[in-house]
Order: sequence, then structure tokens, then C-alpha cells
Amino acid sequence: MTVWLIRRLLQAATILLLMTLIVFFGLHVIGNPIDILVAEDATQAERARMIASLGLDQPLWIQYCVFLANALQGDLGQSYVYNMPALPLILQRLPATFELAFAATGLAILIGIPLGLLAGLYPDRWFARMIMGGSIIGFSLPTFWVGLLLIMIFSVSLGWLPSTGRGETVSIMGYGWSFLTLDGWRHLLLPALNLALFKVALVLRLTRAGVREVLPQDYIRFARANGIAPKRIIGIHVLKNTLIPLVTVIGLEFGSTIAFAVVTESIFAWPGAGKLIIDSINALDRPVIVAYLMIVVCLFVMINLCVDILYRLLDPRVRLEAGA
Amino acid sequence: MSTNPSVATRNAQEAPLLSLDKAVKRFARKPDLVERLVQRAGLAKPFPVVHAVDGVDIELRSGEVVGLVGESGCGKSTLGRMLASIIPPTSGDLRYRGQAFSALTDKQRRRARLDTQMIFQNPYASLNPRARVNEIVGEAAKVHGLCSHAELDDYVSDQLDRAGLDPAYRFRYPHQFSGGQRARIGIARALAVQPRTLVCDEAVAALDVSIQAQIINLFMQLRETLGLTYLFISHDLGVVEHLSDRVVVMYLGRVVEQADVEELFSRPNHPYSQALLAEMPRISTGKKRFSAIRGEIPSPLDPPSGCHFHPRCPYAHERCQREAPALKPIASGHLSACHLNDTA
Amino acid sequence: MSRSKPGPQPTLRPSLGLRFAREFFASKIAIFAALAAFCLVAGALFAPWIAPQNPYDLMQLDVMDARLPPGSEAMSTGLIYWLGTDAQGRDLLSGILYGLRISLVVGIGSALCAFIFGTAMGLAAAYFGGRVDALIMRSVDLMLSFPSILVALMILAFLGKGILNVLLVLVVIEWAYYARTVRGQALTERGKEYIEAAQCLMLPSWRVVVRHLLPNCLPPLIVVATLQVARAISLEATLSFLGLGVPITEPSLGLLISNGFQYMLSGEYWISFFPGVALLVTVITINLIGDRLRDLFNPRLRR
Amino acid sequence: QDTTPQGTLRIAFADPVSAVDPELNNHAGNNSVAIQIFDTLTSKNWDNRAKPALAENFRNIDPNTWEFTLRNDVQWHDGTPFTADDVIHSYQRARTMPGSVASFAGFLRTIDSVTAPDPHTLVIKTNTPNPNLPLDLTSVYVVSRHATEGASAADFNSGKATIGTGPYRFVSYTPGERIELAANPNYRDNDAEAPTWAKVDYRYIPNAPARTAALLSGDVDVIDKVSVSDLERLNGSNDVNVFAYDGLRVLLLQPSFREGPNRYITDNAGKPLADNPLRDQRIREALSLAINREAITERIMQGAASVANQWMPKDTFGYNPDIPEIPFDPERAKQLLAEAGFPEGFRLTIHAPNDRYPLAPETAQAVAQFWTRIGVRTQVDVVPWAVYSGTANKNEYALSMIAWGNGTGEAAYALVNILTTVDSEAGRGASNWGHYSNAEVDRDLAEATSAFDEGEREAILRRSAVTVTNDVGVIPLFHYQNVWAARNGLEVKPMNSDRTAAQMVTRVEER
Amino acid sequence: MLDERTSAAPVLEVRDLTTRFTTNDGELPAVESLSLRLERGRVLGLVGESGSGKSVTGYSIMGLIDRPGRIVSGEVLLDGYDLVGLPERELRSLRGRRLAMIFQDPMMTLNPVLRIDFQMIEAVRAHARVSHRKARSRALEALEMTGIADPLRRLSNYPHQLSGGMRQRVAIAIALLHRPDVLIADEPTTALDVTIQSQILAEVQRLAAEFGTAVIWITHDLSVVSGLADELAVMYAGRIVEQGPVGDVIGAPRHPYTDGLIKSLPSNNPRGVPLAQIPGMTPNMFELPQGCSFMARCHRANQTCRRIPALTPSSTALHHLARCVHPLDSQLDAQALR
Ligand SMILES: Nc1ncnc2c1ncn2[C@@H]1O[C@H](COP(=O)(O)OP(=O)(O)OP(=O)(O)O)[C@@H](O)[C@H]1O
Ligand SMILES: Nc1ncnc2c1ncn2[C@@H]1O[C@H](COP(=O)(O)OP(=O)(O)OP(=O)(O)O)[C@@H](O)[C@H]1O
Ligand SMILES: [Mg+2]
Ligand SMILES: [Mg+2]
Repeated sequence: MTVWLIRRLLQAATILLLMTLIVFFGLHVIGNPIDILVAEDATQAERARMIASLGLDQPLWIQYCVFLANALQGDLGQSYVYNMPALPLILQRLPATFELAFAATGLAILIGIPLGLLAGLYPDRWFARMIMGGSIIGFSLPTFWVGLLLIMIFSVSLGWLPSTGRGETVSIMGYGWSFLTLDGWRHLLLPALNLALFKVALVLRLTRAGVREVLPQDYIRFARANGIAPKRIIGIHVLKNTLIPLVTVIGLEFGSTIAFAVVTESIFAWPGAGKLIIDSINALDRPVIVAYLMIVVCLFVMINLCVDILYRLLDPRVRLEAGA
Repeated sequence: MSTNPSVATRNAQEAPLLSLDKAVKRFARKPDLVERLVQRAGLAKPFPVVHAVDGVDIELRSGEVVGLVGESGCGKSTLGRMLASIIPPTSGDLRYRGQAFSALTDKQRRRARLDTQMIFQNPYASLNPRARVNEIVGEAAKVHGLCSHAELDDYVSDQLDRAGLDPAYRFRYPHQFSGGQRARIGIARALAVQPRTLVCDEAVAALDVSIQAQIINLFMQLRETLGLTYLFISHDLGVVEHLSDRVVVMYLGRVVEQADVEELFSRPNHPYSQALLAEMPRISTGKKRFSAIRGEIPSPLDPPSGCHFHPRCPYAHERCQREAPALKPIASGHLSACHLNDTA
Repeated sequence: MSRSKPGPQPTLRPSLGLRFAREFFASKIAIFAALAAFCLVAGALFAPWIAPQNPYDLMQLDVMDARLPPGSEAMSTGLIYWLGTDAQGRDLLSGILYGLRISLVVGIGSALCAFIFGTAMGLAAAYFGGRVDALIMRSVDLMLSFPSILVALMILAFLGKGILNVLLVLVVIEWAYYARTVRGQALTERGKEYIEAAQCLMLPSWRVVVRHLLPNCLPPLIVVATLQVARAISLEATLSFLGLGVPITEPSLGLLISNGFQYMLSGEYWISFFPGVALLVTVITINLIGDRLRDLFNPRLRR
Repeated sequence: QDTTPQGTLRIAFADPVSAVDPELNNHAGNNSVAIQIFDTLTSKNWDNRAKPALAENFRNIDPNTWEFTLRNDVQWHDGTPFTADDVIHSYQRARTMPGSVASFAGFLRTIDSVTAPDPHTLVIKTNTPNPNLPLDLTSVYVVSRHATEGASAADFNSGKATIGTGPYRFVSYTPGERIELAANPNYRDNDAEAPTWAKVDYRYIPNAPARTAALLSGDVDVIDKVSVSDLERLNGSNDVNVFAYDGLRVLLLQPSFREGPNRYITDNAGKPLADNPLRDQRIREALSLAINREAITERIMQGAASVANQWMPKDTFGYNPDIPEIPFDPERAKQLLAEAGFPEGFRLTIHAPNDRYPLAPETAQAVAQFWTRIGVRTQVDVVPWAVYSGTANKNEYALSMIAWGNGTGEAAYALVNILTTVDSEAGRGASNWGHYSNAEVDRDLAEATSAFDEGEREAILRRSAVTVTNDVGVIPLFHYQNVWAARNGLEVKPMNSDRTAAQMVTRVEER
Repeated sequence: MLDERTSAAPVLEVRDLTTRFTTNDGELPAVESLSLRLERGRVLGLVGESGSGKSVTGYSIMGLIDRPGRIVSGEVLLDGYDLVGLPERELRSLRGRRLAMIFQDPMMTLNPVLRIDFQMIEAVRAHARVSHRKARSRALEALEMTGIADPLRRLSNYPHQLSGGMRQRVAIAIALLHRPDVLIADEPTTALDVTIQSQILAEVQRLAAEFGTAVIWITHDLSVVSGLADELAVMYAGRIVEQGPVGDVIGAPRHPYTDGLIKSLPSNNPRGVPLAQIPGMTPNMFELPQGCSFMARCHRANQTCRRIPALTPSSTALHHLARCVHPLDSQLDAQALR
């Protein structure tokens, strides 16, 4: 296991390297940040000075080597746009992102799994059909549509919840967290709901599919034969057997919410990292993109590691190491 | 088979068709990180290692039927799976016609593996729940070119028919069958690739006696006509007695006795074999009182020292606790692992 | 052994396709879904003949007709805009019919390709384990970490624009999702005895994977796949909206919605509402079919 | 009337803020923030004439020397008095700002030296005569030497270095979310821009519908850059008012003057034309005549724009009132095409960035419609700015779209950057993507930059406007309006350009 | 109310039970008008052709028939109360406590992702309000009873870590946890070696003797059943074809099928020669012949077999019933032979 973990870490390092390479060369192909950022009236001399000051006058591979050398010392570069070290710039945004991602994923689980169980247990009942129908609407409506609709209903018409921004924050470890205040929660609710909608549908449908798969198995019949309460049969025997795809997908969704919840973030003016990365991509702000993607890669590697470990906890038959 | 003793003797000189030398199979769960930390801290005991098979030599000679009996959990299935090269032994060599498996060319190894088929103990679990019976039975035959696409349907029907299953059922899914029917699907599947060796793990346990008879007759007939070799794992001593040439008795991962069938059934040497035969149910018309096991049942997780059987053995003495008895010949073709033979 | 009488000969089985079709249509909802699917596909396919206008021909558009409510008449031609017009004066009905073509091709096409590729990767990872698993899963991690927009920018910078490249972008973005989902499921299935049995029969690995492992991993996959179609359609819209997808003058369904989005608050609801409805119907149809397929693939639920 | 500041003003703004440091980057969002905290030596009225600010008055000693007398009653937010040395420091800093990607150095380009004979007098020498210097200096903020020397971006963001002289003090900054400001109690007296709000909550809401929703739901008091599609809704609401003012930003099409074939200009069969037809004035005129500008401002821009016939909007320095409106005349356009040898037209692709200018893609499509009608079958290719900027700059597009902000409020700025012959050494034609070149224009520009007499300068600029118009060097489409919306009881008056600042918002009697 | 225990009346009585499965090929009559009577403390052996409906009978009694199967008609009376159509809630309180079943395939009956102790403790606590620890110790006791070695450690295993026999014993232990009134054991000992089998059998006998548990013992092993059961029922193609005291049925079978079964036992055949077997094949359940379903394989069959014979008592032993027109104890009319 330890060996396995170490191997995973080494692999992660390799991906990081690969990722930075791809980003370096990919961005180079897309365009030149100077063209994007430079003032419309800049002279050639000013341009040249800027290019030199950003180190963009060097050949690409030297730029890459410089980056690697600095990265090894923990310096991921200075944002072109913000003129700040990229790492703190991103870290600043992460609390908001984490809050949103946790809230959205939490909502998805809390709503999706019970509804999915219901729909799976009584596939032919009217409410099951309602749930399944509703879930389709949940994921086929574009996110921005739903976001705006939520704002129109809950903020503009009813005035219950604030429409944008993050609520009051409390500072912990130098970062502002809003989940500790009531105001923070009020602000969090709508964007989280907006993001959760697709996930609810996904979780719900997966749960249902799993239940339909497991329900006819002999061991469920055996549990029934032992007079186990239906609640337990469903909540434990059935659920635990359907959890593997759910865990996979929830992990994936959680990761991508942290990384790329741009639409929701911009509609609700949520100061998260997703908007930052998109802005940075639009400006080809390489240090930020690279630093951000490095964080995201680590995040995904970690999530997937957790998911893999969860697989083993959920199903003892899963073997992760052995080859065929 | 006793009516055909020449088969066994003739092949005695040749290398056995399939053999395992000093096979050991251990199942140990690797602790994960948290568990390891807990163990390091002394809060939990390390995970037990299961010695499912503990240094077993077994050989199947061509055309022979070897019965394998033993306590449940003593490693019979594990041994069978190693022979069918489904799982690799932790240590020890699998040999095919005297050659180590690892020394075979790829093609030979494939051939050898295809030649050795297994009928699984859990018929249902070993059937793909999403395949229809005709796919389950016919797929391998088609892939290995044992019959053409056009003949496939007939071929499958024949196999099912032979295993005593109505071919009309061949478009059904496994869950639509009764336990015995599923077992027969497994038998048909194994036979459909025309193997030379069959590892039958409780192949007939789930069948009613008349179908059991039919299957056993089929096995015998195949042996007669095609010279198949069998490892016949069973708890049904009656069946084993009827069908085997040689019987191997296992107890807790080790072979305790091995002899020709008549010898063993008439003169069991090892106390465990004797207990088995004593408990062998005979058809009677009166009600019978069954008796509980005397002594403590040892566990493969924590096998007793010395002779594994000593906690249950009525003749156990001090040496049995210390020293594991070796499997020694006590008569021609009769091996037994018991200290009593030394003292006697 | 005596084989005195073979069992009664089976009644002749109709061909597999026919049986499948019969079972498929056993449910009323499935009939409805198939009907809807037929209408959508026909609408898309025959759009040039049934649409009142060619919305991709700038000649036929007129900004003066922009944002007309449903049922208005065109200023110059007298054409009736049954579903209104968008900000360019494009007849929405025609726009939807044409847009459907692109969205269906892109959405379903990319989902299908990603499905096939991702599933193959995931299955291989789970079945072979070890190095293969590590290699594939780490590329999955890598792929997942890339924002779709960056991927699109890079690929399009390399290959240029075009619908095929958009398709490629979507596949590149999405395959990882399938791979991970299927791997998770396949890991459990792999430990089961029937896989051992198949291996014992010396079936080729690909066969064990495709014929034994895959069918048993399908249920969650189908769920993910049907949802990913919706995702692909909207992702394509996002890309087009950002100028990375289809030409803005030839909008897909998703692009129509995205373009109409800004009019949501202004009361000119129809600009994104009707395309939205069309998208909804499409997605619902795909899902109903997916659900039905999933049920059919579960022999326990069949008879 | 009580003038002590009170109440909280909540503004939602659209432009991203990359830093609080006012001298880092010349980006719209940054400037909007800076203008509230910092002052400039001179400032600009809505009529775009320089007027005193930190400088009490200024005068021309000789064509190359300016003297500025500084106010002596100005204090930094931390109480330190403001001196000429701070200005010297600021200009020095702006020119050498490390890490700046859009520096303010351009405004200081003509400055040779800055000296301070005494703490409240500043002498600036220029390397060439620059009549526009006071106007140029309206764009460069003055920071304090004591707070900013050696300060990093983080110091500004935390407020440590954000010590200004402006009407509002910095309170806090949450990147990507908001800036909080408080009234500066010591603001120089009697100024129209004296703070009226005790607190300002300046929120970043990039999404236009979200800004509108925030205003409608009462989350904010003022929003800027109102989306034209929301105008109807806002105008219809009883709780909010819309404030639209003509802006300085013009939307232009820049034809490519590159010789030889261009992959975006093809014949009707799709083969690139051997020669660039856009070099023919008749074709350019035909294209310009074919556009129904009224239709675009009305249907696409929904009235939030005014039709353009030149690059300057009405009533600005250099606007030429004699230039007639460009008629919508497809017949004449077709005729011109035929005269130029393209009776069947040809094919063309317009490029526009999707994420930069409001409604540019929509406008491009409308233009494409009009051109298609006269036989020039036009496609629209919308690309992200990241890709667009580089490609347009290389003059690869056949027709590029630019929304030029006449930030200085006078015509020469555009003349230098988009109409003169490209000369990157001298920093001319930086945004002249089509590489338009006309000797007359170049000559006019040279004259205008050294003419200290306002009347003379204006005449030159007006002349060049005629030249460009006749030549159809660019195809002007419309001037954007700047639109704000505020809740009832507030009034928004623009300062200069399209900034959004708390100073612009005042209370009015409830209607 | 169901708890009133009267010794005179049978604990379990099945009347005219018919269970069918709807399949694509048509209705499959898995069990056809089957009747059983079971008194307290008695053991009924149920043997029969594989696929003849033994397991389905068990499931029907437990009320565990799921779609596409259904109980078409009949009654299952537990202490006189009909269980068919009882709401799931009430059935649940009976299952595991008063009615218990051991399933046939040990591999599939334990939940693969739950540990043994979890599954057992849960089963204890489904019907008894006891603490977790208490439940665990009860689980441990039950495991010990089935002769599993090192039960304490086995408790923390997952099912796939146990051998087939061990799994079976876990299932048996779970079924015996609450000392049910009626135990349906579906081939419980096929995966066990004889020494352990006899341990289990001893346990069942003790249960029957001490707690009056009535047992339905489904098996193929006639030798076990002969020693264990009081009564024996033989099923063929969904119907009981012979029923009576175990000694009578095995000693003097009346139905040709039973006779064939006994004759094909290996112990009744000399070693080395093919075993006697019943000719022909298991009938296709969809195309059961008109009349006696064994007709096609029966050497005594003739025209009179074309209608379904009733279960008729033997002339000598009243309780020995057989569903045959030409039972073995009757003189066969030579003329009637085909
Ligand atoms: N879910 C199902 N769908 C269709 N047919 C079924 C289903 N379950 C059982 N059957 C059929 O019902 C019949 C009776 O099955 P059952 O399991 O009771 O047999 P059994 O007597 O227990 O046999 P065995 O001794 O082999 O276990 C069989 O023919 C079987 O094919
Ligand atoms: N995957 C596994 N992980 C851990 N232990 C295992 C595993 N498979 C088998 N064992 C252990 O190995 C031992 C032998 O198991 P095996 O299945 O070979 O027994 P068997 O002789 O076939 O018993 P039975 O007659 O009951 O089927 C048992 O103690 C079992 O718990
Ligand atoms: Mg076994
Ligand atoms: Mg059964």
C-alpha cells in the first residue's frame, strides 16, 4: 500500500511535468500574451521592454527550464495581469471555490441519492416517473438559464436570497471563509443549487440504475428472508452495492466543480477560481494557468486516489494493484 | 477405474499429465495505510494469513480419475483452481506432462490451459449474468474453432443435451434456471471446448440423483472414449467411491492420505479418513441420530502446530502437537501422514 | 449414457434484431420516445425542405426583423415567423431545424466516440491493471484537469476550425469521464467468478473484456452517456459562443440558446425559449431511449 | 445642505480589476478604482479639456517646458502632506513599472525631465513640443513616495501602499469580488467631486444580466455597462432609472490594405483573389454605403448607440460637423462594385472578437447581411481575443473590427494609433491593423502634434477626418453609449471616458 | 395472534399452491397445486428432479416470489393464518423469526460487500432488541454451532474470503439465529464434508426436538434424508408425485420416478458399471405433456396416463400417497402396456 501510494505520487509528479509541458507549448501556439495585454497605443520599444520584462524574449525551451528551476524552489511565476505571484493569487480564491463545490456536491448527494433510491425501488409509480422526468429537465437546461431563473425567482421576485456575491466572511488561516456565517450561507445557497442541478440528475440516475441492478440479486432476497427492515436493506445492502459508480462520478464532479464552475461563478459573481482561470486563459496569463493547472492536477490525482481507496473499502473484491 | 486398471498402471511410468509440486497458496490481505498505522501503534493485530494450500504434491495421470475429498475449507477448490491455472500458486510448480508451465511456449501453454477445464463450485457466480445460455456454452467453441458458425446452434444444443438440459432453454439467462440446471450449464460449457482434463469442483452436488447418475455416466463414457482425466472434488463419498481410481484426502491445506479407491474405502489409515468414512451417510429406513463433532475444529487462519488434525484426533499424543507428520507410503500406492504409523 | 429423446425442438426464434425491437417497443414510453426521435431526426434531416427559411443564408435574413415575437410577419417578404425571430432577424423555427442538425451530429457523435474510446480505455485499465491501469488512469487525471476551453483553444490553434475539429475537441474532453466511470465498475466485476471462467476457457482478452466485462458495466455507463450527450450539446454551444465552435452565422441549437440568453430578462423570452424547448425534447428523447436500453440490457428485468 | 458624507453606495461594475496599484496597468477596471482613491495632476471635464486638479494651475513656459503649481493644502490619506516630489516619484515609477503589461508610459512618452524647484512647483520638460501634455497627464495617477517605494502588488491589495489623495480612502479589497472604500474626510474642499458617500461597496459583477438582476433585486444601487437587451426591462421598471450618455468609443471596420491574395477574400468559387480588392477605394465605399447603420443602432444596439460617420463623436475636439451622414444606398454600392470590376461581387470574411466589444459579433453579422445583399457574400468569423489580437495585428484578416476608445477625447489619439502609416519604431499605427496608409493623413498628424494653437489644431484634425472619410480608410459604424442604471433617488453623471466611480453618483429628490 | 402455539394443528400448511413465472416463452408453471402439512418438531424431506420447483416452493412459502413470478393461487397457513397476500410489513416480522430459509447457492446469498459479522448482527437485531455486543456474541455462538473453525476471526471476513462450505455455514447460522418455528433448508449441506454435515444435522435435530422447529429439508441426498426426515415428498415438474413416511417411500417407492431415483444412487450400483438412470430428459416445463408429466419417461405408461392422476393413498399405508395411475405396488395390466 505504501509502495502503491509512493508510486502514485511519482506518477503524479510525471503528470505535472507533462501538463506543464503541454501548457507551455499549447499556449505558445494559441497566441502571444503581449498582443492581448498590451495597451492599444504602445510603441515597439514599450512592447519590447514588456516582452523582456516578462522573459518572453527567450526561446521557449529556455523559458520552460527557467520555470522548472523556479518551480522546484516553490516559485511558480508572477502573473502577467495581476503582477502577483501566481500561487497566492490562486490560493486566495480557493476558499470560495471549495465552499461552492462542497455545497453543490453535498446538495447533489443529499437530494440525488434519496430520490434515486425512491425511483429505483418503485419504478412504475407516478412519483418515480415524476422524479425521472424532473431530473431530465435538471440537466438539459443550460446552467446559465437556470442560474438566471433562480435569481429572477428567489432574488428579484421573492427577494428571499441575495442575487450575487459572497456573504460575510470569517478569516481563518489568512483566508476568508463564508460558511461560518448565516449571511455566507444565504449567498451560497443559490449558486450551489444552480451547480448542483446537473449533479443531482446524475447522482439520481446512477442511484436508480444501481438499485435496479442490485435489487433482484439473491443476497437481497436473503436479507429479506431474514426479516431485515426494508430501510436497512435499501440503505445498506442495496446502496453499498451501487456506490462504486456513484463514488466515481461524485469524485469527478467534485473535482470539476472546484476547477471549472465558470458559468455559475460569473452569473452569481462568485469570486472563485473558475472565473480566474478563464480570465487567465483569455489573457494567456501563462504563470497563472500553469500554477492553476498544477493545483488542479494535484487535486484530481488526490480525488482519484481517494476514490480508488474508497473502491477498496466499498467492495473488498476490488484489487487495484495486481496485473492480469 | 477398477475395471480398467491397466490405464493407471500403464501411465505410471510416463510423466503425469498435470502435476503440482509443493504447491502453496496463501491468502493475505495487504493492510492499507490506516490499518498499518494502527497496527504499528499496536492497536490491532496484523492480518492473519490463510494457508489455503500448504505444500501439496498432486499429480493427475492421463486417463485417471482422482477423487479429492476433505473438510470444507481445507483448500480443495483452491487446489483445483491452481491446477486449472486460474490462480497462480504462491509457491510451487505447475507442470504439464512433466514440464514446468513457465517453460512452455506461449502456444503450448494456451493449449495446456484450454485442455484443462474447470467446473466451478458456484454455478451461478461463474455464469455471466448478461449472457444467454447459448452464448455461454458456445462462445469458446466458436472462438477456438471447434465448430463453424453455421453449426454452432446444433453444437450448443448437443452440449446442453449431453449435460441433461433441454436445448429449448438455450436462449434463457442464467438467473432463470434452478440451481441444478445452472450446474449443468457449467458442465456443458466446460465440455464444449473438448478438454482433456476436467477439474470438477462439486460438479454434481446440486443435481438430483437421477441427473447426477446421468452426468456421472457421461463423465465415465467420455473417459472411456476420449481418455479424459478428472480431478473430482466432492463431499459425496458415495460418488467418489463409485467413480475414482485414486482418492486424495485433504485436511487443512495438506494431503493426509492418498490411496487407490478400494484400498482407501476398505482400509482408511488416517484418523480423519476414518472419521469421514464413519460419518458417511448410508441410505437407511430408520431415523438416525447425528452426532456433533468431537474436539475443536482447527482454523486455517491459525493452524494448529504439528499435525493439523490433532485437536480432533482421538488418538492424538504429544508428538502430534509438535511435529507435522510426513506423507509416507504404508502400503503399495497408499500414502498416509500420521505418526501412528511410525509407532505401530 | 443414453440420449434417447432430445427435448422438444425449440420453436423457431425470430432474428435478434426483431426480438430486440419487439421488446424495446413493449413500453409505451419507448414508443413515444422513438416517435419523438423520429420526428427530431426527420426534422433535422429534411430541414432544407421543410424550414420556411434558410437561416444560414444571410441573404434571407433581415436585421429589420430582429426580435419579432412569435407569429409576426416579415417586413419585406411576408413570411410568417411562427416562433419569432432572434436578434439577427433569423426565423427561429428554421434556425431550430437547422441547428438541430449540428447539435445532433456534434452531441451524439462526440458522445458516441468518447463513449467508445473512453470505455475501451477504462475497461483495459481495469482488466489489465498494473502498468496499463496506471498509464491510462494518469492520462485520465491529466485530461480531466484541463479546462475544456483551454483544450479547445489548443486543438483549434493546431488544427484550425471546423465541425470535425469541434467533434474532436469534445471527444478529447469527454473520454476521460467515461474511462473513469467504467473502470470503477469494471474493477468490481473483474473480481467475479464468471470472468475467471471466461479466462479459463482461454477466450482472448479482448473478448473477455468486450463480451463479458463490458455488458456488466453498462448500467452506470448508459446513465453517464445519456447525460453526456446533453453536456456535449451545451459544451458545443459554449465553444461556439466563445468563437471556438461552429460559425456564428450557422448557429447550432445550443448556440441559438446561448445567443438568446441575454434576452431572458427583457421579456423577449422566445429567442432562447423555443430552442431551449427543442433541446429539452432532444435530451428527453435520448434519455428515454437510454433508460429503455438499460432496462433491456438487464436480463433480470427482462423476461 | 448638509455636505458631510453619509450612507453606503453599492456599485456593481463590469470591468475586471487586476490590481489596486493605479500605475500598474492601464486597464479600464483598474482606472475606475484608481480614480476614486487617487488624484491626477490635471483632470478632464466632460468636454475633454484639461483642468487643474492636484496642480492649481499650469502654464507653458516654452514649447518644450511646462510649469505646474501644486496645491499646498493636499494631504495623503495617512495625513502626510503632498509634495512635488511625490509627482516626480509617480512619473518615474509609471515609466519603469516592473511587471506592467499595459503601462502608463505612453502618456509620459514625450516627457524629458521632471524637476521640482520647490515642494509645490513642478517643471516638466518635453523632448518634442506637446500641446497635449496636460491632457496626457490626466491619465496618470499620482502616488506617494513614502508609501509606494518598494511596495509590491500585495502591499497595494492589502491597503498598505494604497494611500491616495482622492475623495475615497481604501478600506479593503477582495480580489475578484469587491473593493470597499470610505469617504476621505480631508478631501480638498469645495470640489465638485468631494465625497458624498460615507462608504462605497464596489462590487465586481462581470455578467451583464447578473448586474441587472442585482439592481432589480436591490442588492446594489448602481450598475454600469447595462446590457442593451436589458434596457427595455429597466426602462419599464418604476424603481430604477437608466442613464445613457454618448461615449467616446467608436466601432470601426478596418479593411486590410495588404497587397496580394488574402485567404479571407475569395472569388465566388472560393479561390483567393489574386489581388486585394479592398485596396480599391470604390469597393471600400461600396461596402460602406451598403450598410444600414440606422438599422444596426436601432435593431442590434437598441438605441444605445449613435450612428457614426467618422471616428469622433459629435461635439468633441476634432469632430468635423461638415462631413455628411453616410447614406444607406445599396444601389449605388452595387454600381460601384460593378465599376470596380466585381459586378458579381466576391466573398469576404469579417473577423470580430467575441469577448471584447459589446455586441460586436451581432453587429458583424448584420454587416454581413447587408454586404451579402449587394453581392459580397460575407461570412463572420468570431474568435476569442486571445487569438484575434495577435492575428489582427499581423494584418492577416481581410476585415477586422475594432472598438476604439478615444480615451483622450480628441481626434489625434486615433489618428496616431489607427490611421497613420504603421511605424512601430516611432510607435505609430499601433492599432492600424489593416495597415492603412495615406500620406496626407501622416502629414496632418505631424502638423497637429506640434500646433499649440487650439483652433489651428482643430482645423487640421477636421481636415484629416475629411481625408479619411473620402478615402474610406476605415468604415465607421456607430458610437457606443455608456449606460448606467441606478435605483430611484440616485443620479449618475459621467466623469470622463466610461469609468464608473462613486463620485459620479449623487442623491436627488425622489421623483 | 400468530404467536399462539397449538400443538395439535400443523404449524405450516400449504394448500393448493401454484406459482408461475411469466417469461418470453410463455407461462412457466414452477409449482402446481402443491399441498403440504407440517407439524411441530417434524422434518419433511423434499426431494425431486432438479428444476422441479423445490426452491420455488420454499420461496413461495417465505413470500419471496418476485416479478415476473407470482403466486397464482393457494394458501400458506402458518398456525392457521394465511400468509399469501399479507402485507410486506407483517411478513417481515415473521421472516427470520418464525420462518427461516437457507438458500441454495451459498455464493450468492451473502452480500459481497458486507462483512460476515455485520450481516449476522443485523439479522440478530432485526428481531431482537439487543445491544450490538450481545448480538455479536449471539452471532458467534451461532457460528460455533455450525462448526466453523475460528469463528471469531471469520466474523471479520468478507464472503469472498470464505470457502463455499463456510459461506453455507454462515447462511445456516443466520437462519438458525432466532430458532424459527419453520425452517426451510434448501440443500444446506451439499457443500459440506460429512463430518461437518453431521454436525449440522445434529444441530437441526436438536432444534426440532428442543424447540419444536418444523423443518422442510430440500435435498438431493436421499441418504441424509432417510436418516433425518420423518416424511418425504418427491417432486417432479412442479408437482408432488409421491409423499409419505420416509421409511415407506424409500423402502417401497410407489411412483416410478421415485423408484428410478433410488435405483440411480451410486451406493445401489456396483462400482465400475454405469449407474442406472431414468431414461429420457427432464420435461420442458412449457410443453408439459397432457396428463402425467412423467409419462414420456415411464416404462409403465399407457393411454390412461393421459389425464393428470390424483395423489392417491396406497392400499396398505394410508399416509403413503402417490400421483400415479400405475403405482409400483399395483399389478400392472400387461395388456395396458404400450
Ligand atoms: N426467475 C425465474 N424466471 C423464470 N423461470 C424461473 C425463474 N426461477 C425459477 N424458474 C424456473 O422454475 C423452475 C423451478 O425452479 P426451482 O429453482 O424451484 O427448482 P429446484 O427444484 O429448486 O431445482 P434444483 O434442485 O435444481 O435447485 C425451473 O424450471 C426454473 O427454470
Ligand atoms: N480470496 C480469498 N481471500 C482470502 N481467503 C480465501 C480466499 N479464497 C479462499 N480463501 C480461504 O482459503 C481456504 C480454502 O478455501 P477453498 O475454497 O479452497 O476451500 P474448499 O476446500 O473448496 O472448501 P469447500 O468444500 O467449503 O468449498 C479457506 O479458509 C478460505 O477462507
Ligand atoms: Mg470449494
Ligand atoms: Mg433449487
